[in-house]
Amino acid sequence: METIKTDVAIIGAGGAGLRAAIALAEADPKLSVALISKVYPMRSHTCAAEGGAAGVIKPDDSMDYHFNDTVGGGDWLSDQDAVEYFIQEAPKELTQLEHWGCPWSREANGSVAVRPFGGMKKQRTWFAADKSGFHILHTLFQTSLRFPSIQRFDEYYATDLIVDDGRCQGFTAIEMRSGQMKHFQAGAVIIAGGGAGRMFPFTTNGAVKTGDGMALAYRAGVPLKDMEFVQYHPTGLPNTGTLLTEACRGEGGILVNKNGRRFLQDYGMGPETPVGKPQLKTMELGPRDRVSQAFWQEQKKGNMVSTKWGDCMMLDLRHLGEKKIDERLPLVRDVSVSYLGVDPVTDPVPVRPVVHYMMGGIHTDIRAATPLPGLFAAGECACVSINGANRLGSNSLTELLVFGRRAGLSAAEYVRSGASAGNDAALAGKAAAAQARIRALFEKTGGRESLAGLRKEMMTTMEDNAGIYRTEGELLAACAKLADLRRRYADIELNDKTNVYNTDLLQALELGSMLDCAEAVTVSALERRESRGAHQRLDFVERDDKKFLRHSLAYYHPSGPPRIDYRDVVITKSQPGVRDYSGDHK
Amino acid sequence: MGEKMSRKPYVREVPKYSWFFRRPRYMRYMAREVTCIFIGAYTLLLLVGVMRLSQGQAEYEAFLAALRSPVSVVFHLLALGFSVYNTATWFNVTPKALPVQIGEEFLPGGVITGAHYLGWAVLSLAVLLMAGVF
Amino acid sequence: MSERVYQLEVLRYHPETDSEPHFQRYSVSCEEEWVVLDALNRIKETIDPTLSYRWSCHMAVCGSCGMMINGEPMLACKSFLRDYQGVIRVEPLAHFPIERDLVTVIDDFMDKFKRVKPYLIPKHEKPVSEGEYLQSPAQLKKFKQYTMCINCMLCYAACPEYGLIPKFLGPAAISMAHRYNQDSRDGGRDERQEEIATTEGVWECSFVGACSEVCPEHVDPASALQQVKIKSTVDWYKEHLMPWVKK
Amino acid sequence: MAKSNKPIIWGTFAAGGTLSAFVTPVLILLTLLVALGHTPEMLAYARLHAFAAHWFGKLSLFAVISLSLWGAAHRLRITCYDFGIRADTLVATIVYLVAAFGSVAAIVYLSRI
Ligand SMILES: Cc1cc2nc3c(=O)[nH]c(=O)nc-3n(C[C@H](O)[C@H](O)[C@H](O)COP(=O)(O)OP(=O)(O)OC[C@H]3O[C@@H](n4cnc5c(N)ncnc54)[C@H](O)[C@@H]3O)c2cc1C
Ligand code: SF4
Ligand code: F3S
Ligand code: FES
Repeated sequence: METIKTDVAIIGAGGAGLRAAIALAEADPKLSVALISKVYPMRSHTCAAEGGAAGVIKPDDSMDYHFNDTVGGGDWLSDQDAVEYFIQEAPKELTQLEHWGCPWSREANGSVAVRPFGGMKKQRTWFAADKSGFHILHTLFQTSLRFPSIQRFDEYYATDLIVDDGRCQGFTAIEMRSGQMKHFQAGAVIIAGGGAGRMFPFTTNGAVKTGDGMALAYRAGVPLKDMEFVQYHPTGLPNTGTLLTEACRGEGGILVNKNGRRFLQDYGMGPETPVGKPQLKTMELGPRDRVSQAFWQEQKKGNMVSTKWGDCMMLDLRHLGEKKIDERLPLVRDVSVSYLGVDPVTDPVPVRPVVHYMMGGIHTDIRAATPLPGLFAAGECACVSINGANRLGSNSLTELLVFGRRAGLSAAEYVRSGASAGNDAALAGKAAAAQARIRALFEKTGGRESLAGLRKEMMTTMEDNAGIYRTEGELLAACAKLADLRRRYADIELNDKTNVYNTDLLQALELGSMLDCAEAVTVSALERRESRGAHQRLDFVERDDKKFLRHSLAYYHPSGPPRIDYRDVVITKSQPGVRDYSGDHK
Repeated sequence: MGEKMSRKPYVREVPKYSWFFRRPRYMRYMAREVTCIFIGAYTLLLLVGVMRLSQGQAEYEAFLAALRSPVSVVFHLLALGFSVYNTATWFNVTPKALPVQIGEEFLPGGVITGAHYLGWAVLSLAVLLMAGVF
Repeated sequence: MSERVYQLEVLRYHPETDSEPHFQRYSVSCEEEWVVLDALNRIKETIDPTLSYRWSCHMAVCGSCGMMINGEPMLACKSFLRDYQGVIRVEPLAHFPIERDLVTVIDDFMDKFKRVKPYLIPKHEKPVSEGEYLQSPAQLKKFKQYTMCINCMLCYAACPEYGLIPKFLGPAAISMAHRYNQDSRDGGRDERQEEIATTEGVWECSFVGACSEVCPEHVDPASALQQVKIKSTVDWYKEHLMPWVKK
Repeated sequence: MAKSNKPIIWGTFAAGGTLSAFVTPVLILLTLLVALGHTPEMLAYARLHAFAAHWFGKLSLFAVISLSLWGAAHRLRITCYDFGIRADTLVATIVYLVAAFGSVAAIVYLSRI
C-alpha cells in the first residue's frame, strides 16, 4: 500500500474543507496539506445552497441581535461561547470571501446587499442571487488553486481513521479510479465530510451526503453530539425534494393551505402580515422547525392540498412579479418549471417539508477540536454547537467558513506544537488492518442481503419513525430495526468485484456510514424525552430544561446501540426563554 | 482492491475527415466556413476586373463580355447564396463578440443584430442606387 | 403518477475485461416526469448494480452528470424522459477518455482550468478589516454570467476544435479567465494573457459556437472567447505598432 | 508559453469578415447583372474608371479587395484544418501569400488608373 505523508490531511473539499485548506496554506505555506474528497471539490453539496450566508454588516443590525436570534432559534441548546465567536467572525469571513471574488449581489451604491431570512430579526443574509452556496464553493475552490502547498486527491474515499498512541495520525482511502487503497499519514486530520440527509428518502441533500465524515469519527471513538436534531426545510418540491430556498419567503412569498389561509398565524407565528410585505421573524419568516411542524399539524387536520405527490401546501410568489423573481430567484423559477412543471410567476407552487440539515455531528469544541487529539472537524458534519436544536437558515454557510478556518488554524497550531513523530510500523499495521476490512467486504461471497434493499429499509424506517414528530413507540421500533439492519449489513455481497471506479463498493461503504449515523439519531431521539426545536415528541410535548438543557453524546459500539451521555450547554448571557415569533405583537 | 494497476482509459478518436457529419450544427458551421471559398474566389474576380480596368477600355469590356457565360451565372448565383449566408451568420453572432452594456443592462442581442441587418439593407440599396440599377 | 417502460442503450466499458466499449440495452420502468438520471438510478438499483456514472445534486448545479444523450452533451439530471422518443442512447461525454462506463477522465480539464489562474488577483490590495470592495450592480452584471459555470464540461464535449486539437485550453477555462478579467476588482489580466492569448489558448477557437448552444447554465463561453480575441488583437496592435502607448 | 502572433491576421480577418458581410452580396449582385446582360451604368468603363481614378474610389476598392482576401484566406486556412488537411504551415503560407500578392497587385493596378 502506498503511504502518503503530509502535515495535515483534510477529508472533504466542500465549503468547510476548502476554507480549512486555505487557512492552513495562508498560516504557514511550509505545511503540506492533502485535501481528500470523494467527489471533485466543485461537486460538493455546498454548491446546492441557495439562499445565502448570515453576517452582521448593516448599520441597523448588531452582534447582539444575531446572537439572540441564533440562540433563541436553537431553542437555547446552542453553546453561547461558540455563538459569540461565530457572530464576531461572520462578517470578516464573508468580507474575506468578497475579497476573493465572490459575486455577492450588490446595492445601488456598490456595497453588498442583504436579504431577510427565517428567524432573523434584521436583514443580514448575504446572497449571490439564489446560488449563494454555489458561488461560495466555486470562489473557495478557485482561490485554493493559488496555493501550491495544497495538494488535492480528488475522488478518494476515506474509509478508516488511523488512531495510534491515543491520537489521530491519518486514515486510509480508496483511490476510486484505480481501486487502490492509500495510506495517508498525517500530523493532524480535519474532517469536513458534510451532512447525512441521505439516510432519509426525501431530502434536499445530494447523493454525496451520506454521513461518512461523522461515521469515520464515530467509529474511532469520538462521540456524535445532538444527533436527534434533524432539520426539515418547509419548502421542497414534492416530487424530487429539490429545495426552494427560504429566500422565496424572505422576498415576500407566502404559504397557504387548501382554503387559501395563511395558516402559520394559527401556530404562534401570527398575526397575519400584509401580503408582499414580509415582516422579519414572524409568519412566513418564522424558523424552519416551527413552519414544518405547522405543516404537519395542518396536514393532520386535512387542510392540505392533495396532489399526486402527496399532501402539499402552496408557496405563492405571484405577487412578486416576473422581474423580481427573475432577478432574485432565477433558480427557483427554473427548478419549479423544469422539475414540477409549475411556473411561480403564474401559479402557486405545491411544496412540502423535506429533510435538509443535520444540526448534530462530530463533537467539537470552540477550536473545532474533537476530544481525540489530532482530529478536528468543521462544517455540517461537526457540532460545535452553534445551531442547537434548530439551525437558522443562512447560518450554516457562514459556519463552514468560520469554523472551517478555525479548524485549519487549530490543526496548524497542533502540528507546529510538535507532537512526536508517529511510529511508522504501527501505523502501517493499522492501515493494513483497515485495508483488510474493506477487502473482506469486497471479496465476500455467499452474502444474502442486497445493498439497495437494506438502503430502502433504512430510509423507510427513518421517514416513518424519526420525522417531524416522534413518539416513544416509533423510536423504539426504529432503534430495533436499525440494530437489525446493522447486523444484516454484515451479510451483504457486492455485485461488482472489480477495481476501477467501483460505485457498488462505494455505495456499500456509504450505506455503512448512514446506518451508523441513523442509529445515533434514533437512539439519541429516544432518550431525549422532551420537545425542543426540531426534535418534537408527541408524548413529551414540553421543553424540559431541568433534564434536557444538555447536549446528547452518542458513543459508538461496534455490535450494539450507542451509549448516550450528556454534557452541559454553555450559557453565557442568554437564559432559556420563550421563543417568540409573533413579530413583537405579544 | 488489487495491488496491480488495472486502469486502462479508453480514448475515442475523433474521425479526422468526417467529424462534421456527426451533428447538424457541425454541418452548419462547415457551411459557414466554406463561404470563404466563394468570397475569396469572387474577390479574385474583382481583382481581375480592376486589372482589366487599368489596362484600358477594350480589355475591360472584354472582361465584362467574358462574364456573360452560363458558368459565370451559376458561379454568381452560388457565390451570392454563400455570401448572404455568411452575412447572416456574421451578424447573428456579432452581439456575442461586441456586447453593449448601457447602464446595468446589456442591449438585447436582437437589437444589435437587427441594427446590422438594417445597416446592411441601407448600404446595399445605396450601392444599387449609385450604380444606377433602378 | 404513471409509469412507463423506457428503453435505454448505455455505453459500457470495463477496462479490466473489455478491449473496447459496447452498448448494453436496458428496459426500465420509470415515471413520465423523470429525468434520464432517475432512469439510470433505477437501473443501478434494480437491474444492474455494476453500472457506473457520476452524479450528486439532481438539480443541475454540481456539474457531475454530463453525458452524451442521443449524441448531445447533456446533464442527465436535466434531460427529461418525456423529451425523447424510442431508444435513448447514453454515452460518456465525448472528447474525454473513458475510465469506465459513463465515467470519464477529466484530468485534462482540471489542469487547464488551473492554468488560466481562475481567481481574483486584486487590482488594489486591501485588508479585510477595511471592508468590502465596492462594486456597482452594473459592474457585477458585466461578468456575472461567466461566474455561472458549473464545470460540467458539456462545452468541451461539444467543441469540435477541442476534439481535433486536444491541446486547446477550451471554452470553460477561457471563459473563467475572462470572468476575472472583467471583474472590476481584478488586475490580473496580463498574467492570464500569458496563458490564454497563446496559440493553444483562445486562438484554436474557430467560433463554432457549439459550446454556447449546449451550455446548461447559459454561460455563453463563445462570447467570452470572441471578446478575448478582440482584446488580444487590440493588445497586439498596441504593443507592436504603437509601442509608445503604455498600458 | 509565448503569446500567439495570430492577432495580426485575425485583425484583418475580423475587419475583412465584417466588410465582406456588408458589401460582398451587393457586389455579387452587380456583376450578376452583368453576367445576365444588364450591365449597370456604374460599371460602364468611363464611369468606373472615373470612380477608380478618384482617391476615394481607389481606397474603397483596395480595402474591399485586400481585406476580403485576407479574411477569406484566414478562414480557408482553418477550413482546411477542419477538413483534415493538417499541413497547417504549408496551407497558411500558401493562402497568406495569395492574399499578400492580391493586395500588392491591387495597389499596382489601382495606381495605374
Ligand atoms: C439544497 C440546500 C440548500 C442549502 N441552503 C443553505 C443556505 O441558503 N444557507 C445556509 O447557510 N446553508 C444552506 N444549506 C446548508 C449548507 O449548504 C450545508 O450545510 C453545507 O454546504 C455543508 O458544507 P460542508 O462543507 O460541511 O459539506 P459538503 O459541501 O457537503 O462537502 C462534503 C465533502 O466531504 C467529502 N466527503 C464526504 N465523505 C467523504 C469520504 N468518505 N471520503 C472523502 N471525502 C468525503 C465530499 O466529497 C465533499 O467534498 C443548504 C443545504 C442544502 C442541501
Ligand atoms: S461553460 Fe457551460 S457547458 Fe462549459 S463547463 Fe461551464 S457550465 Fe458547463
Ligand atoms: S465550440 Fe469551440 S471553437 Fe470556439 S466558440 Fe466554442 S470554443
Ligand atoms: S447531478 Fe448535479 S448536475 Fe446533474
